[in-house]
Amino acid sequence: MHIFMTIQVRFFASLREQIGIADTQLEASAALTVIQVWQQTTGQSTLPANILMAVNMDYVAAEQPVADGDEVAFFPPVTGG
Amino acid sequence: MHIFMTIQVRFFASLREQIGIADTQLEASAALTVIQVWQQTTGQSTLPANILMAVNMDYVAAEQPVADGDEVAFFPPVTGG
Amino acid sequence: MMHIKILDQAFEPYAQLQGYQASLSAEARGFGATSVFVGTMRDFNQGVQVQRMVLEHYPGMTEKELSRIASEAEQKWEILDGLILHRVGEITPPDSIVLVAIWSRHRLDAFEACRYIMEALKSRAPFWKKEALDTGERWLDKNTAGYK
Amino acid sequence: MMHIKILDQAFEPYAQLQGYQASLSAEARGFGATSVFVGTMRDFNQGVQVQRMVLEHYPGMTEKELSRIASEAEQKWEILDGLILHRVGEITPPDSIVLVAIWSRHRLDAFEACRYIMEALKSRAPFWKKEALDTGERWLDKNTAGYK
Repeated sequence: MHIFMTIQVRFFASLREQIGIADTQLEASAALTVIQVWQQTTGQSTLPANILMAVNMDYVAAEQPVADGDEVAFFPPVTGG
Repeated sequence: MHIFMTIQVRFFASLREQIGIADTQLEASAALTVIQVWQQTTGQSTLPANILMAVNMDYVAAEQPVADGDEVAFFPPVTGG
Repeated sequence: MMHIKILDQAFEPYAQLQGYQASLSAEARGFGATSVFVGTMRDFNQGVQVQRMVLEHYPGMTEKELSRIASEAEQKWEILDGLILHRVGEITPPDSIVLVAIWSRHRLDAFEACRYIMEALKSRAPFWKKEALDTGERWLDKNTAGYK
Repeated sequence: MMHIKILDQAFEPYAQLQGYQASLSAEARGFGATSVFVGTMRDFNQGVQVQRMVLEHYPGMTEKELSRIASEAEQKWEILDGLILHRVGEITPPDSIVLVAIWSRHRLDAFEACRYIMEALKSRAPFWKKEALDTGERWLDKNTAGYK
């Protein structure tokens, strides 16, 4: 069976500067979780401590599966207010 | 020995209306406590439940002694704010 | 440093805040957090329509007790400046009754001091409300608790 | 019913409050208690002088997360209306960064909902601050806790 997905991936703030990417698209031929999106986009096997993750603008855990068309975001602890 | 004191006595809000006195002076020839000021001013032997008392604009208990020139006030629970 | 004022005329709370903040000392201008509470007269209370009310107070003791409450707050929290305003006399809805504002460096101090002052004011500052209803007048008998 | 707005221009918090309160619905005009928090940019943070900062956010998620926080507050407390404003972009001291205001019938709801929203905003809403110092730039790494 051939699964084909396009995932929009976004990085914010200090993480965006460290990774050197603001937005990118990831194409995948198998089911993925958020941490796998991280690994395939950044080439890094582990997530930084305290990193936050969202799928379609809802906070999720690293093991959350993603679906075709999803927007996945990675960012450092928030500092608004 | 002859002690002679003049005490200013004040009543506020619903208590002022019930007692029918706003301000009065009490002259005394012996040491007094706040509850004795109440008794001599109102003719009532007991204090109403929840009544508040102040001497010189500081909250006090009923057994607090008063001195010549003091201002003693009686009032119901406060309802400001 | 807190400013306490008893007012016998209506006041617009947000205009007061803007004006007061503009007059803060150089040191107080280091604030990062402001917590404000405004109490407003409602035309409905405890199930009935209220036309107006008279706010009686004990002149002299009101200011003394509010200063004591302000000092307690300044001992408990780091406060740069504060403003306490309270109406007296005849009041109609929707007049503002009370305003408490605290300027601090950090939000924990501002939030807690503002609430502390409001709760202490409600239970200790000598003010009394007499409401005018369709059916006559009534003194409010006590304030409700503000902490759970 | 709460109004949430992300602003890329400076705002005067007390003028905003005055204007917003004037526009409240007939039902919301039954408020007796208003609790307000204003967060302001200081020119000094963590021991050093700060010239200005850039507030980055995640457009879309910011509004979504703030709406979720507002709904949580509306489930926990009785709220008549609320206003949440937050600056983004380049900011200089002493600009206002954030405003949260809650209108309720009673003060417990107003106080607790306002503080809840501020704490949740600080820990969950996707905003990030990058400060410009004399010596260069730095990202703030985390917000401090607001409850003891």
